[in-house]
Amino acid sequence: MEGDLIGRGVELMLVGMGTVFVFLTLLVGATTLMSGFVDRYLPAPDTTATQPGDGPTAEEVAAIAVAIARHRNPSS
Amino acid sequence: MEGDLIGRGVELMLVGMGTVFVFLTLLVGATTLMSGFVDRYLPAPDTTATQPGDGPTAEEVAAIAVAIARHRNPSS
Amino acid sequence: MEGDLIGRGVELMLVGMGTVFVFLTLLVGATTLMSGFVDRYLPAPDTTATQPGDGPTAEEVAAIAVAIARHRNPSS
Amino acid sequence: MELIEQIWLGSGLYQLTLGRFVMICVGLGLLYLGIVKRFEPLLLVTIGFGGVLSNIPGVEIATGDGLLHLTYVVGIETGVFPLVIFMGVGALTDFGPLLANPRTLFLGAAAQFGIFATLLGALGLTAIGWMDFSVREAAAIGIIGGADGPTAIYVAGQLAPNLLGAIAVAAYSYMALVPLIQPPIIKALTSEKERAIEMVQLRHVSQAERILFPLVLLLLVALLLPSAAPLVGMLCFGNLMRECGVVDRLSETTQNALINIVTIFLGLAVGSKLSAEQFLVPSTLGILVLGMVAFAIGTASGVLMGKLMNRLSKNPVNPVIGAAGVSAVPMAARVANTVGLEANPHNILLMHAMGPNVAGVIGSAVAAGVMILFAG
Amino acid sequence: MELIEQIWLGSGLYQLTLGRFVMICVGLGLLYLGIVKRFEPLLLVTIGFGGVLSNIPGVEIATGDGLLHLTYVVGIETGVFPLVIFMGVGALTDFGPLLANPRTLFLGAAAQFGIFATLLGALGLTAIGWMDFSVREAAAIGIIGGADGPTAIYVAGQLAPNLLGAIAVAAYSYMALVPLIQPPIIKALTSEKERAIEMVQLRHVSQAERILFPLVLLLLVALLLPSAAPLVGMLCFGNLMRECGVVDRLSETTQNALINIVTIFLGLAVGSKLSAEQFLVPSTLGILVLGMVAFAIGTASGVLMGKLMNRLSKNPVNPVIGAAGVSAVPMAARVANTVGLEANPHNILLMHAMGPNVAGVIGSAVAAGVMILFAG
Amino acid sequence: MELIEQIWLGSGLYQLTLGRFVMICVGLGLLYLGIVKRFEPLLLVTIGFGGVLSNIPGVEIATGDGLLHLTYVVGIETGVFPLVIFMGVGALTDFGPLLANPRTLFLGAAAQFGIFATLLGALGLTAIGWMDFSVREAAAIGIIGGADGPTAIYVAGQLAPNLLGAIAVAAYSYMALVPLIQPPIIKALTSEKERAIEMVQLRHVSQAERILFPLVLLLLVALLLPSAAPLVGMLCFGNLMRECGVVDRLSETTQNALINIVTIFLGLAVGSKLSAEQFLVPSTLGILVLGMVAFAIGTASGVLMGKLMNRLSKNPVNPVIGAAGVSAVPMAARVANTVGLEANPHNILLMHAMGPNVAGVIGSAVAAGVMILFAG
Ligand code: NA
Ligand code: NA
Ligand code: NA
Repeated sequence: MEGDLIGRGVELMLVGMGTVFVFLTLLVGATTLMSGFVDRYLPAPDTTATQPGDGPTAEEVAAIAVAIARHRNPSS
Repeated sequence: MEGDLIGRGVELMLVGMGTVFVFLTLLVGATTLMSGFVDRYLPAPDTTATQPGDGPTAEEVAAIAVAIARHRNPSS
Repeated sequence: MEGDLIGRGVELMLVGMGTVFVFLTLLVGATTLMSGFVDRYLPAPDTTATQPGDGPTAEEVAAIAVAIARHRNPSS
Repeated sequence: MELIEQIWLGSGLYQLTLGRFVMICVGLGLLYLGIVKRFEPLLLVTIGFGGVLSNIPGVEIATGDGLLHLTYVVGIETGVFPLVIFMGVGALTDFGPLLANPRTLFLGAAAQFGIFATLLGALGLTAIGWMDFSVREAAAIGIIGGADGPTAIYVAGQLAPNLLGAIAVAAYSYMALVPLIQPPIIKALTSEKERAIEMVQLRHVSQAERILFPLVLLLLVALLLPSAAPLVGMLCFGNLMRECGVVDRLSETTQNALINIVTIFLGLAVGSKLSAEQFLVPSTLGILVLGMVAFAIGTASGVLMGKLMNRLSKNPVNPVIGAAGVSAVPMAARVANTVGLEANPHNILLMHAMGPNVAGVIGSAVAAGVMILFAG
Repeated sequence: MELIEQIWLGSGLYQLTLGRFVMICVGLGLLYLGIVKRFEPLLLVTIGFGGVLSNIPGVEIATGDGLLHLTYVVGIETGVFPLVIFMGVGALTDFGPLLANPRTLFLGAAAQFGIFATLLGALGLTAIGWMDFSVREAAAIGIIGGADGPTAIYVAGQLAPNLLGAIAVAAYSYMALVPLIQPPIIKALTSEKERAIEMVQLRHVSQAERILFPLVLLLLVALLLPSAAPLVGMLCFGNLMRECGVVDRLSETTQNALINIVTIFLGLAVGSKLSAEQFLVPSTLGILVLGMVAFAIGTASGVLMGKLMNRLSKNPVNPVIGAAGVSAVPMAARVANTVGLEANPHNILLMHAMGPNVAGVIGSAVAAGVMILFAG
Repeated sequence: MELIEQIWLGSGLYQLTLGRFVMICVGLGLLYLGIVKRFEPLLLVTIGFGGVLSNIPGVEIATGDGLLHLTYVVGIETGVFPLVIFMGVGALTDFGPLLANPRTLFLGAAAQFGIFATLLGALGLTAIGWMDFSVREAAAIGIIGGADGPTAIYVAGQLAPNLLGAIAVAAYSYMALVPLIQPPIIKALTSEKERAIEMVQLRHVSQAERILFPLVLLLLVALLLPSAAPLVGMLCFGNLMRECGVVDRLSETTQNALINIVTIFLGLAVGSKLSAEQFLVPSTLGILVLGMVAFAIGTASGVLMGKLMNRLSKNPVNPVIGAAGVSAVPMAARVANTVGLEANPHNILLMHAMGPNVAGVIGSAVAAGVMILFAG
């Protein structure tokens, strides 16, 4: 009974630690692949996602803000 | 049966769209009446509600803040 | 019956008000004792708790922030 | 057509009752007081709007699966909302003036007499047959005299949920009316000379005292009156976060996003108790009258205790600050300051009045504990 | 070893089905649209991620005691999340342009024709046997044409929870696609000369009007169409907090922390309805097609009403602003502005288009009330 | 009088037991550690105060309808609070250093050995009869070695709610003690020369990598270990909101108001498990000892893996950064930096140590998934 418990513990330790290592090893691989993919196909320095796409540009936002401000307070 | 479903749909469309129009027409009327009422009886340029009533004035708030600050740190 | 209700009310009033007074009197005493204790044993002007203990100093935080900023944007 | 009849039968015009119409007007009246008169707007605007919503006929809002009823069940029946608000009050409260002069706690104690006198009054009205309040209900009504919204809502939610709407409305309305109610009472009970008394500057309070005070208060409540521990405990927790200096991000969120979110839903949930069926009953009138009496008695007993302390103390005590003992933070302290300035233009009583003012918060939480212990 | 077999049997690789794989790709596709294409990112990122999580095999996330299922039960089945979002929308909405020109409400009314035409279309597809929608489901699908996310989610949660995922995805996707869908329709129905029409500057709107408008709107709903009162009521409450000027701290929290927190959990909860079993069914395709039709019809009827108003009115009305009546705030108003600028570089229609734009929000909430009354 | 007897019978003085007294002192001790010693104050202050509240005799706070018990049921039994905190951790975490050098994930993996060794230790203590832990309980205790508060609370809530208080207290206490526990272990296992090793500057990481990483991680978990998906999924969701750049308002609220609110109630709810009945049992002592052992073994195995990597890698690896693999973000990375500086004043290891540090968060979430799969 006690031996069983220890045995179960050892088994859990080995399989558990093994799973953690296998998982993180695969994650190292996947991350490296992903970085390589990005480096090759999405090389632009951060512009892919930080350039405004369909959203309004800063100028548009400013123009809208001014228009709204004028509307709310036409004397200004 | 199919005719019934279409009939029900047509009926819902007509009554529903009618309700939306009647409601928003009444809202146009109510809003116009309200604006006329405000224009006649509450004409002050925004002062009715933005003037401090029973609340503390800015000076009072400042005085209180100074008093509290002095109390917490009498050396200043 | 009515007399009972009034009697119960008077009793509640006396005991309730008494409890409030006893409690707040004890709180006056406890607070005074606590202030005396602080005055005697923890006299440092606010430094006991406002001085950084095990946490990072402002310089450490600044250094860390700079290191992170450099890492994220090495051209700067 | 059948559908048009359905619209008509479902419309508010068809289903409106006089009671609901009256209560919608009451709700609009509370909005008027909050927005135009600026009486306790954070609560009167949210309660008032909730009251209007709750009386719209033909739709579940304050009943069944309606949002306001769900909010009431989740937030008020459980006591969660008033307790979280009390935590926020703790995070917003500076106990420094009280710590500099702990004897102002006596003023906070005396002002609670309004609570117990009103309890007696409510039972008296029942005894003479004008009203029909149980002891639990009378206790919940009395708490209006504590001039502390979350405490009143918490106690009413525990002892008399059916009266919660009227009690909350009365509590917040009278808290808002403090600048009108208190000055005549103060002036009737004091002489010009007393009101002109200047008090000695408060001593500096160290951070260690500020940190230890909520713990001392909590331990005293734990030992003597555990039934007050939920309320007082949350107050102390909020205050400890504020003063301990190591969890500023929690304290900041408690003072802003958290208390604001809970205030919105607390107000709407209280508004859900302004339905015609629950509010338009004779007891509401009794509650409004008794609440006013509670405020007046609380103010008077605070002032009288101030006069007594002025006689017994070696340092002068301006009795005007006793009126701040009803709590209604910080309105009552500001009123005391104004009344003091009228009598003596050099007399800045504000910080002196903040002591009894926050003592009143503790006092009414203790009184709430007494009520829950005896009547609960 | 037994444990290794347990890992393998518990793994996603072993349990993955084609349907779940497809839905994970759909979720990633929504993330792509939200992040790279910037289509309604606040909702598509949260819904898309929720969709990915919900289709992970072998773990309770969108079912049982999983976080996303709990969130769905607490927030969407009860209607709490869309109603709170609507309160936030009210706190973020400036009704000024509508108040300056209330007749733009007619444009907001006309654009709701898309809703009812789609309802008819859904029933028609059922009648010819291509789909199998009940009246309740058809009503919920029609609301996609309202171009208003929280309204669509609220109605779908009430009338057709099984279709909620597809309806929400369609509503937000088409709202995001407004810049692609609307211009060709507008141009097909108007001449260059009409699109170039300049409108007279909007008058100034006082604060009293701004404060009274949500109350007028609420009372009208209460009298005529109480079934729309939960949605419209929360919109009005948010807007009243915004405009009344005395509860700025509540309004500020509503516009920021509160609406952001609820948006995160609303998105995840909607994502929990993107499970393969519920989403990969023939009706989803029907919903996506019908939703697109609803948008197109709504846009067209708004524009046609604009043309009519231009003929009947003494002040010129640029029919392009009618397209903004579908709501999709503020995207549709911005599209109208862009189309107007193309025809006439001096033509700033933005504020004129904001009137029908916010009118469309009210219009679709009213249409939602009609649907709930008739089909609920 | 009867009422005075009622006060006395209801008082804490009358009802206090030795156990409750001891636990109130423990709660005050945690407050002392948090406030004066500044050990993990966000959690120790809230847990400590909750512990004091929970042991007040004669009132329902941590039981029945009390606020802390309700909070526990709603937030911890469901797993909602730790998962939301993990989302906030994701929104606060910069995976850049890990992406710049993914092999540091091996260090994060090695440090999890503390978890499994402790599991074995707990079962060993049971085998020799000193303790009586089931496999589920042993698994929950082992997670303390993950040095990650929300992960430990999540796992304990799932596998061993009766031990939750002791496990949470141990986890946060030892995380706070990292600056005392780790340096001697690091120095015992490394030579001065090894600790002086300088590492090559980390490369720049693009935004596309930062956006794709949480998705890659989530998909890998989905395919291989779905039982870790709730924890890892929320971490990835928070991180995606942070990095995607299109939902900054959601990310900002997650990093502030949301995580702060949940931290307050998480702390109070954990505190509700510090009642004398549940905490003052022999197993608590075992948990405290085993947790300390878990930390030490985790630190040692991280350092040893660092030494191995230094031998096998062409770029030099300072083994000191292996100690950061236990997580305890960012304390453990800061400790590694300090130890490195002692050996070589030009050696800034901080960013290099952040890689294993955040890898440790992923590693212990994966280990948690393993535990839930096998023991759950
Ligand atoms: Na009071
Ligand atoms: Na609309
Ligand atoms: Na870890």
